[in-house]
Parts: sequence; structure tokens; C-alpha cells
Amino acid sequence: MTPDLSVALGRLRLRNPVMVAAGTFGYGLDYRDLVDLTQLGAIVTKSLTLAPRMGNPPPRVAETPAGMLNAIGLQNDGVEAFILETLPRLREYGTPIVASVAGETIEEYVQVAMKLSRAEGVAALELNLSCPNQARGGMEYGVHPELTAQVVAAVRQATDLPLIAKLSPNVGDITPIAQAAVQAGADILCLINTVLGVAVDARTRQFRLASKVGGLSGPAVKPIALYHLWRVRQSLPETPLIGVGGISSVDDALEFILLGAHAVQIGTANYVQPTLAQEVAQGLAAYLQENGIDSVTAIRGTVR
Amino acid sequence: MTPDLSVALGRLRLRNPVMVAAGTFGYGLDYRDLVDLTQLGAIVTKSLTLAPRMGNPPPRVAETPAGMLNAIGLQNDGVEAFILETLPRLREYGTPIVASVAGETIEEYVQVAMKLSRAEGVAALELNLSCPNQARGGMEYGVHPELTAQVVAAVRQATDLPLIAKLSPNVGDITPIAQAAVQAGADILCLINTVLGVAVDARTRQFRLASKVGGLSGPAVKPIALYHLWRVRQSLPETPLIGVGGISSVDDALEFILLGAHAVQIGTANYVQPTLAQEVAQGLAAYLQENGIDSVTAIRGTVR
Amino acid sequence: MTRYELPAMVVEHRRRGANLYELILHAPPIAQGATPGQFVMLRPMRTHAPLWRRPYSILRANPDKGVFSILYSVQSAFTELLSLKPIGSTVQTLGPLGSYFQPVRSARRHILVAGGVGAPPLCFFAARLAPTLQSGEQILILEGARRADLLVGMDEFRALGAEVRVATDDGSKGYKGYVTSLLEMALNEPIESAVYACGPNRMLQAVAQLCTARGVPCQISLDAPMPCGTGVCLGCAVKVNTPDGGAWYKRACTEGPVFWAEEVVWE
Amino acid sequence: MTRYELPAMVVEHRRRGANLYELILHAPPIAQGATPGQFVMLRPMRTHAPLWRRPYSILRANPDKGVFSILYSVQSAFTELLSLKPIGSTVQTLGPLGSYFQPVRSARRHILVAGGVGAPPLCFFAARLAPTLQSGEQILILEGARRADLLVGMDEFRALGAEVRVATDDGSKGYKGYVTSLLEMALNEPIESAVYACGPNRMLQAVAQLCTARGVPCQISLDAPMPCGTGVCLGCAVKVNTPDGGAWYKRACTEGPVFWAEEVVWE
Ligand SMILES: Cc1cc2nc3c(=O)[nH]c(=O)nc-3n(C[C@H](O)[C@H](O)[C@H](O)COP(=O)(O)OP(=O)(O)OC[C@H]3O[C@@H](n4cnc5c(N)ncnc54)[C@H](O)[C@@H]3O)c2cc1C
Ligand SMILES: Cc1cc2nc3c(=O)[nH]c(=O)nc-3n(C[C@H](O)[C@H](O)[C@H](O)COP(=O)(O)OP(=O)(O)OC[C@H]3O[C@@H](n4cnc5c(N)ncnc54)[C@H](O)[C@@H]3O)c2cc1C
Ligand SMILES: Cc1cc2nc3c(=O)[nH]c(=O)nc-3n(C[C@H](O)[C@H](O)[C@H](O)COP(=O)(O)O)c2cc1C
Ligand SMILES: Cc1cc2nc3c(=O)[nH]c(=O)nc-3n(C[C@H](O)[C@H](O)[C@H](O)COP(=O)(O)O)c2cc1C
Ligand code: FES
Ligand code: FES
Repeated sequence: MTPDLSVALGRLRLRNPVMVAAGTFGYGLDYRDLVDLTQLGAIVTKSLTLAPRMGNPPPRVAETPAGMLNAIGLQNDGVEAFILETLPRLREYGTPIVASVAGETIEEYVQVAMKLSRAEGVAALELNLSCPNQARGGMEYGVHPELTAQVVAAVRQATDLPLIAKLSPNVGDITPIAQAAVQAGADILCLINTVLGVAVDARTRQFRLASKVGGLSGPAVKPIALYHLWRVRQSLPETPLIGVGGISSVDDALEFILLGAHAVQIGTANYVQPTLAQEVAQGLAAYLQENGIDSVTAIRGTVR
Repeated sequence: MTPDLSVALGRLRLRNPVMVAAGTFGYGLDYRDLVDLTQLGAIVTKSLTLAPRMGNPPPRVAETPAGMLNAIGLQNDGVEAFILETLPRLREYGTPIVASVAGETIEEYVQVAMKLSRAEGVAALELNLSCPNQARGGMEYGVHPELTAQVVAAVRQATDLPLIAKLSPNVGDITPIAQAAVQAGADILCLINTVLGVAVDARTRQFRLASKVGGLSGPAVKPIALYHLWRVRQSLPETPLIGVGGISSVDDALEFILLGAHAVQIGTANYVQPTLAQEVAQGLAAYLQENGIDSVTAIRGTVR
Repeated sequence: MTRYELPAMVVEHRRRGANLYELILHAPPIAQGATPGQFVMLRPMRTHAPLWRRPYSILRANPDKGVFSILYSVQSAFTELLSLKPIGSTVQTLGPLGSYFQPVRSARRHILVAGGVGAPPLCFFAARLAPTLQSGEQILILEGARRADLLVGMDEFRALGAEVRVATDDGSKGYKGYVTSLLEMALNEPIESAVYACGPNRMLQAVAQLCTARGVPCQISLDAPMPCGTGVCLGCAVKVNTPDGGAWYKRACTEGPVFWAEEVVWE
Repeated sequence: MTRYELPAMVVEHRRRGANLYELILHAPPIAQGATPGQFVMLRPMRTHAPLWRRPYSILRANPDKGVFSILYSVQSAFTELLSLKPIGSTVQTLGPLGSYFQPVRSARRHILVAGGVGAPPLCFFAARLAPTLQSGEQILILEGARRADLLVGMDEFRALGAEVRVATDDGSKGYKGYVTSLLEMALNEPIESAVYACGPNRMLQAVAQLCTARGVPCQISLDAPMPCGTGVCLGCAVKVNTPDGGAWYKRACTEGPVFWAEEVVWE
């Protein structure tokens, strides 16, 4: 018997729990020649802003031990280009499309969310709460419970789509923020976004990123992502969670699921192995089969 | 001309800026057969508690990508055994000995600090603020500005030795904590201690550590350590700082010094290469010589 | 442009200099599809550190035999791993990727400017260009390196029978000085030229300025950190002028690595 | 006990089974100092991931030639790197480390119990013990594995001329079942025995219980994660009884890996 990989995150139903993470799979079509898009649980787009954004000056990326720093600066063609040019072709694959929503102001989040909600073929919205808040000197929205609640509540008003709040790990205690997001109307929580980090080039004696600070991702952050997931799982046992951070194998995905994630996202590892997400989905099925387990939900949260 | 590697962290003067970190070099003598102890900038001991402590049940350690998790649980023979058995032999090497002070209560920190201050041959005390605070459900002291200030102020009363506060990275914003420590009397700040993390064994479906949560260290955390160091450097331009987290090469040490560290500590990398600290000190000298720089202080904080 | 993701088999490690190796890989679709200037992303082993694949320019390709090769030097863990791959084992390979050099058919002289490890794509370009030359068309190769023993791809260039002029920083071979001085001299010769360059970005900037000032068509292959090599991460941003007089970031891995010199904004 | 940190030269990779390799290293001080039961910490390359060195039991040592060897199987990146080291290259090596098997001179029969990859230190022990046997003393080897092709070190054991009894989980060779059943049978034979065991910790626990119940002297070599192998990290904790009736943690890398069975507290 083929094990059942389907999962329901509230109203968001996926054929398997393996998604690709925002900003690591382009707008969704870029890898269509290498990846079978129909095998993915869901595709999260690069974060979309109201107007096109040029992004940060280079260098924007630096490799670090088992990880990387990025400061792309939300370069994107804007939400309208996505809706007009990408969405019609992407939705033909039938794979749920999760649009990542970004903004520098709450109003911008709301505007982007409204446009995406009116478009055909968006399965859910994911709020990127790691955007720099202009009103507070560039601090991430997602590091404050109240700011998080404000963004989520405002977008909740503007859309009927399932709403995912993607949390920042750059906090002492993530649970009040998770709770604030859920109370403000988030249906699903996704965690983690990148961890703040710095790298210096000892030879040129300069920051490795033009923006100095960047976001750390990749295998290096996996223990941190699991830690935050586990804390949120305990504090909000009923909320569907999406685990992300450093996943690059079937075992990595299982770690998150065993700790209570309904689904997982693969980010940085797509760069190294574009086919990874579909292979992880297949590998999960194989794992369940070998262990005589008939559905992925049966092992969810069994490590406590 | 041989470049000058000596540094002064307030009253604490070191012949070179490369120390070995608490808990990664035993009590200081364990590597004397492999490492030339006289070549080290300073030796920080394993954290010492008032009574001997048994530590946590195994498994206590897990390898992670470019890092490791540990939950040793402060196993140590107690401060008195250290003073009686180790200190007399260790001080013969003439290398500054920094005693790491741990406690479950503020009273315990104070007691340990007093005993060490009375002993002969301790150059400075380093307060391990990542100890679990029993009164607050095991939360680290170092994640709260007030608790940090309380511990530091109490120990400050009890000792005349240079006082190093070792900060936890498990906070949203490290700068208020750094400021609290300095205001309460810390002469020097050391950062970072380990980052909270979790690892799961997907095959046995268990936490990899018996204590579930552990502290992440090793190259994986280097960008995080640099980030916190850079923030503290900006917020407290006059305070001597010790950078620690993921250093495993000369270039790594330089990254911290270029960002403003007076000295660095090598932790996890000692396990992999016990001679690393002395080699990094030599490598710093070579770097300065090649670049025609006559002292390590000349490059400190030049990356801004 | 079709790209392939496949395990390429190691056919040979050929020593080409003090710390310079040619790695010959069997991967027919890539060998057949490769155009000079393009690159492949390699992954010798599944390791977490080094994490990224690395880009390597294609040095030569033999579509009939289904093999292509790259030239590299051992610099750190990644290239050390590459050098340890046994014959017959496979290296995960994605390619061919990126833009390529386009012969400027109006030019009488094609000047290829290679700086240090920038030579491989120009070797490939020269090899493909030479047989297509019309009478009166010629190839001039300008190659620079810090020292004579760091000159790369000399065998390939010599095999073509094209004119080669060399510059070394220390004068240990050829002209003492920068290859860009050789270029300046060549551009002063009265013959309609087009320039194709690859090397450190500083050198490319100088090449671009020399050519733009003289209105000489010039293509340059830029270096940038490349986490994905496939256009999805936007890490390899290169600032370019847009037709409306503004600027935008293009991807060195997808719209590049070969750009028209006048398009690039130097900062 | 003197330990050395040095680059050991790769002398040979010898294939010893389906996925089983003997790595012969040249490192005279280690070859001369090694005692059966001890191990070395190896680092084939400077990589950030895998981060830790790994411990390997010494399989045999030839003090005259200055070589020793270990037996390993390729399981993930670390052992893959080990297998790729060219002959003549070096592997950073720290050893010999840890405690060792001590022959119980009062015993008439030395029973060596090897579970799967636990065989190497017992091969070494058997080789050193055999020439010292007094008349009436004998060695009995009990070896277990999941399948016949996973039995390790059979050549060494056979070369000794000692009696070898085999158990496999699937019965593909010898007794069908656990090696601990073989041990139970052997202990029922009326001859004064001492037991030396290495294998999975579960197996060792069973061995320890069988021996303790019968008052048979028993030494076991425990497995534990070892970040440092040198006693400084306290990561490899093993719970032991203390003379005062309490318990404490000892280090598998320093006070171990070989412990007296009755000392260990099983949880
Ligand atoms: C389009 C393109 C084509 C390329 N083609 C080729 C090619 O044909 N041949 C080729 O050899 N390379 C080529 N490269 C470069 C190649 O991708 C690798 O970067 C190169 O092989 C070095 O790899 P590495 O991992 O061994 O060294 P890396 O780890 O990348 O480091 C390279 C060197 O720089 C040093 N270094 C790195 N970071 C620092 C630092 N912060 N401070 C001081 N020193 C540092 C390292 O110690 C090392 O010596 C190309 C790059 C691009 C973008
Ligand atoms: C004292 C001592 C002596 C030793 N002597 C020997 C010896 O003589 N010979 C020998 O071969 N080994 C020996 N070992 C073990 C050795 O140190 C290594 O652990 C072993 O070689 C595996 O190394 P690896 O890095 O390739 O695999 P690892 O990465 O350590 O993993 C080992 C295997 O377990 C799997 N695995 C690891 N973690 C997980 C997980 N979370 N979920 C599922 N699967 C997992 C891996 O995929 C792999 O197949 C000894 C250990 C000790 C403590
Ligand atoms: C280059 C890059 C760009 C990213 N862009 C976005 C983004 O636009 N929006 C977002 O929510 N997360 C973005 N992320 C974060 C990832 O979606 C993911 O949360 C993070 O990288 C951790 O997962 P990983 O370790 O698997 O990469 C980006 C990550 C990288 C590396
Ligand atoms: C096994 C282990 C034990 C440690 N014990 C202590 C300790 O007792 N006291 C302390 O202040 N820090 C302790 N640390 C933290 C280190 O001193 C250091 O701050 C941290 O590991 C980051 O540096 P690194 O990445 O170089 O290891 C320990 C770290 C490890 C890995
Ligand atoms: S390297 Fe990722 S977009 Fe170019
Ligand atoms: S492995 Fe570090 S103390 Fe044993």
C-alpha cells in the first residue's frame, strides 16, 4: 500500500508536505525544466512587493560554514507582473501556489495581499514578517508581538485566503509572537526565516555583504529552526505549523515532522540540488513504507 | 620586526589575543602534553560551581552541520577541587588563568567568585550567564537585562579581579543586556555563549540529547557571533570585548578582531585540533608581518 | 537554451601547471550543448561545507566523444574534493549555463583578453572561432598573469596558430605590466577590432573603459558569487543600464556571465 | 600513557569485505604505543562538516614497521573522505587513546565476544594475547552479526588458530540468533572464564548482565559520541558506580572505552 502523504493545514490541503521556500525557487516557473512541479506539495513564490524593487547592491551573498548569508533586499518585479506574467502559467501545473507577501508598511502588505486575493490560482498567502519596518529604523516586523499582530490583523481583513505568518527567529522567545500572530488571524505559522548574521573578509578587510548584515540560512541553522518549532509546538498545540531551516535530506524533513510540523519547506538546498523537494517527498513515502506506517500524519509530533 | 600581539583588556593584559574558551579545554592542564600552554593568550577553565556537579545524562552531544549541540550540564569537580588540585600546577605555566564562574543562584555565583578571588593565580573571572536560573524555570540569566545586572553587581561586590560577563546570544537584542552588564560593573564582555538548538534522530525517533535542548557551537554559529559582536561594538565603543563562536582559523580570528574584538576565544575547534589556539596566535603574527602592520591593535575595529 | 542536471563521469585528471588541473568529464548533452563563455555548476560530493556548487567555465568540449573539460586550481576544500574524485566516479553537474561570447562579424581582428584564471572560456571561444574566420579576419590573444608560471591555457592558444602577446606583473615573461596596457597598444593599431575578455573584475572594468572610450565592441565575462547558478536566488546581481536611462540588477548566472561592456554599471 | 598528534601517512587501502576497508597508516609512535582496546581519532581532511574527528579502534599494529591499521565501512561523508585519501597522503591522527583490555591471568578461557563492527579491538587483543598464553589457557571467540557477509575480522581470528563460534541473526552462518546466546552456552561450560566484549551497547549490556550474574570477570568496550576523544569536553559520559554507593559520569574516551562490566550503570 502506498503511504498517504497528503496533509491538511486547516483549509490548505497539500498532496504532500514538502514545499519550496520563498526566495529560493524564483517565481515558481524558473526550475520547470529541471523539476517536476507537479510533485511538489506547494510552491511559495519569491516575496512580492507592490512596486518592482531593485534590491540591494552586490555583493549580496556569502558562503559560510554549512550555510550562507543573503541580503537580496527583496528584489522582485512587483506583484502585478507576477499576477500577469507568471501566475497564469504556473497555475496550470495544479500545484498549490502560496504567494509570499512583503511590504515596508502595513498598507503595502495589505495592498499586495488584496491584489493576490483577487487573482485566480493563489492557494494561500504567506506573510514575510522579516521585512524591514521603515517606521522603526529597519527592524523586522516579526520581532515584536504587537507589530506582528498589526500586520496579520490588517491582512486578515483584506483576504479570505488561508493566511500563513512566517516568523523571524531573531527573538529571545518566539512563543508570544506566535501567539500574537494566531490571535490576529493567522491560520498557519511558518518558521523560521533567516537568522541575522555578519561575515567579514579577512583579506580585503571588508564586510562580505554590501549591506553588512544578512540572513543566515542552510544546514547550519537547522538546530535553531527545530528549537523554535518545538517551542511553538508546545505553546500552540492546535496550530498547523510549517517547518523551514536547513532541510537538505529526507531525514532533515522527518526531524521537523516528528517534532510536530504539518509541512516543511526547502530553501537554500534548492540551489544545490533543484530536485531535492521532489526527492524528499518520495523519500518520505519510502520511509513510511519501510516502517509500515500508512500516513505521514501518523508520525507527526511523536517526538515530545 | 616581530609584530606586537599583546593586548590590554582594561587591567587584564595578555601576551596575545587568543584564548581558549570555557568548557572546551578542560580545567586547563588536560592538553598540556599536546599544547604549549605558554603560547596561549589565556586559559579559561571549565565553568566551576560551588559543589561538584554530576551533569546531565547521556547522550550529551550531537554533531550538526558544521557545528554541535551540547548539554553537558556543567559537570565539574567543584571550585574547591579546582583551587586545590589544578590551580597550583596550572599557574606555573605563567599563562593568565581566567576562571569561569557558574551558579544556579546569585548566591552561588558570589560564593564561587569569592573562593576564586582568594586563591592565588587567577587573572580574571568570567561569569557564565547562560546558566539555568532555577528561580525562573531554568531560563538563562543572560537573556534578561535585570537578571544580568543582578548577577554582575553581586559578584562585583565580591571580587577585585577583572570581571568578564559572558553573554548569551539567545535574545532579540543583545545591546541592552550588554549595557546592563557594564553598568553593573563588568569590565569586559565576552560573546557569545552557545545558541539554543534541538536535534532529532529520524531513525530512532528520539531527541538526540537526553536533555532535548542543547547549545549550538562551532563554525555554524560564526556569522551569529559576529553579528552580536558588531552590535555590541557599536553600542559600547569603549568596552573591551572578547569574541567567541565558530573560530577555527586565523582568518576567523581576524574577522572578530577587525570588527572590534580585543581578544578571541577558541571553543569547539579545540576538540578537532587541540593546537589550534597557538597556531592562530602564530598566524596572526604572520598576517600582520605580511601586511606590514606592527601591532594587532592597529587593525582592531577597522571594519565598520 | 537547454540545461541538463546529471552525474558526469570523471574521465581524466590532467596536470596542466604547478597547481593547475584539467578535469575531463563525460556528459554528452553538456558537451554537445556548450557554447564558449558558458559554464557548469559542479558538486563533487554531497557535503554541507562547502555548501554551494561552484561555477566553472568550459575549457573545451568534444561533442562527438561526449566529453568536456574545465581547468581549475586547488584553493580550498571544494577544489581539493574535486581533485580527489577517482576516475570513473561521477560529479553532479548542471549545465551548460549562462550567456556566451558572440563573434562580432564586422570586426577584422578579434582580440581575446585573458587575465589569469580567466583564460578557459577564451580558449574555448578561440578554438570555435578560428575555423570560422573569413580571409582578412584574425585572432589576437592578449594574456596576462602575475607570474609566468600562472599563465593559463597557453597550449590551447599556441595550438591555434594565432598571435599571442603576453604580459606578466613581474616581467617573468613577455611585457612587464598589465595586460590592459597590451590591449591599449593593440587598440591603437589601425584595424577594426572587437574585444572579448575574461579575468578579475578590476581588469574587466579597465578593458570595458578602454573599449567604450574608443567605441570598440566589447564583451566581458564577469565573476560573481553564485549560490545557485540557475537564476533563482538573485545573489549574483550585476548592475546594468536600462534602456529608459535607469539601472537594474541582472543575474551574472543567467543574463551573464558574458555582458556587453557598455551595459555594465561599475560602482 | 603517552599520546601523539601527528599526520599519519596512508600506506594502503585494503578491501576486506563488501563495504569494509582496512586502512594502513604509517605512524611509528602510535604503532609502538598502541595497546589492544585503544583507539585513534582521525581527520582525513580539514572540513567544517563533518566537524568532529571520529574514533577508530586499532585493528593491528606493527611496531617494527611503524604501521597500524583500522577497519571501517563507508557510511557517510566522513568515511567517504577517508576512503578517498590517496596513498602517500596524510591523515591527521591522535592516539593511542583510552583504556585497554587487560588479560585476566586467573582465567583458563578468554572469551572474546565481538558484535558486528566491534571486532577490530578484539582482533588486536587476540593477536597480542595468543602468544602469551600459558598451557591450559585458551581463547574462544564468539562473533555475531546480522548476516554472514557482515562478519568482521574473520581472517584475523582464524589465523590465530583459536576456536571461533559464529552467530548470525538470519542464520546465514553459524548459530541462528544472537551472539549473547552463544556466550550463555559457553559460560555454562565448566571452565573458569573471563570475558572481553565489544559491539553495540545493547549487546554489551546483555553480556555484562550474563557475566555479572555469574561472577565472571568481564571487560566491555563502550560506544559513545566523542567530540574530542581526549577528555576535555565531557560529551562521552558513561554512568558508573562509585565506591561510596553513588554514581558519577566517567569519560568513555579517557577512563574508557574499556570498562569493567560491573562498574557500568545501565539506564
Ligand atoms: C562564471 C564563473 C566561471 C568560473 N570559472 C572558473 C574556472 O574555469 N576555473 C577556476 O579555477 N575557477 C573558476 N571560477 C571560480 C570557481 O567557481 C571557484 O571560486 C574557485 O575554483 C575556488 O574554489 P574553492 O572553493 O576551492 O575556493 P574558495 O573557498 O571559493 O576560495 C577561493 C580562494 O580564495 C580564498 N578566500 C576565499 N574567501 C576568502 C576570504 N574571505 N579571505 C581570504 N581568502 C579567501 C580561499 O582561501 C581560496 O584560496 C569561476 C567563477 C565564475 C563565477
Ligand atoms: C571507541 C570507538 C571505536 C570505534 N571504532 C570503530 C572501528 O574500528 N571501525 C568503525 O568502522 N567504526 C568505529 N567506530 C565508529 C566510528 O567512529 C564512526 O562513527 C563510523 O565510522 C561512522 O562514521 P561516518 O561519519 O561515516 O558516519 P556517521 O555520520 O557518523 O553515521 C553513521 C551511520 O549512521 C547513520 N546515521 C547517523 N545519524 C543518523 C540519524 N540521526 N538517523 C539515521 N541515521 C543516522 C548514518 O547515515 C551512517 O550510515 C568507533 C567508535 C568509537 C566510539
Ligand atoms: C537568497 C535567499 C532569499 C530569500 N528570500 C526570501 C523571501 O523573499 N521571502 C521570505 O519569506 N523568505 C526568504 N528567504 C528565506 C527562506 O525562505 C527560508 O525561510 C530560510 O532560508 C531558511 O530555510 P533554508 O535554511 O532551507 O534556506 C530567502 C532565503 C535565501 C537564502
Ligand atoms: C561541550 C561544550 C561545553 C561548554 N561548556 C561551557 C562552560 O562550562 N561555560 C561557558 O561559559 N561556556 C561553555 N561552552 C561554550 C563555549 O565556551 C563557547 O562560548 C561556545 O562553544 C561558542 O564558541 P565555539 O563555537 O568556538 O565553540 C561550552 C561549549 C561546548 C561545546
Ligand atoms: S547565482 Fe543564483 S541567481 Fe545567479
Ligand atoms: S570525547 Fe570529549 S571527553 Fe570524551
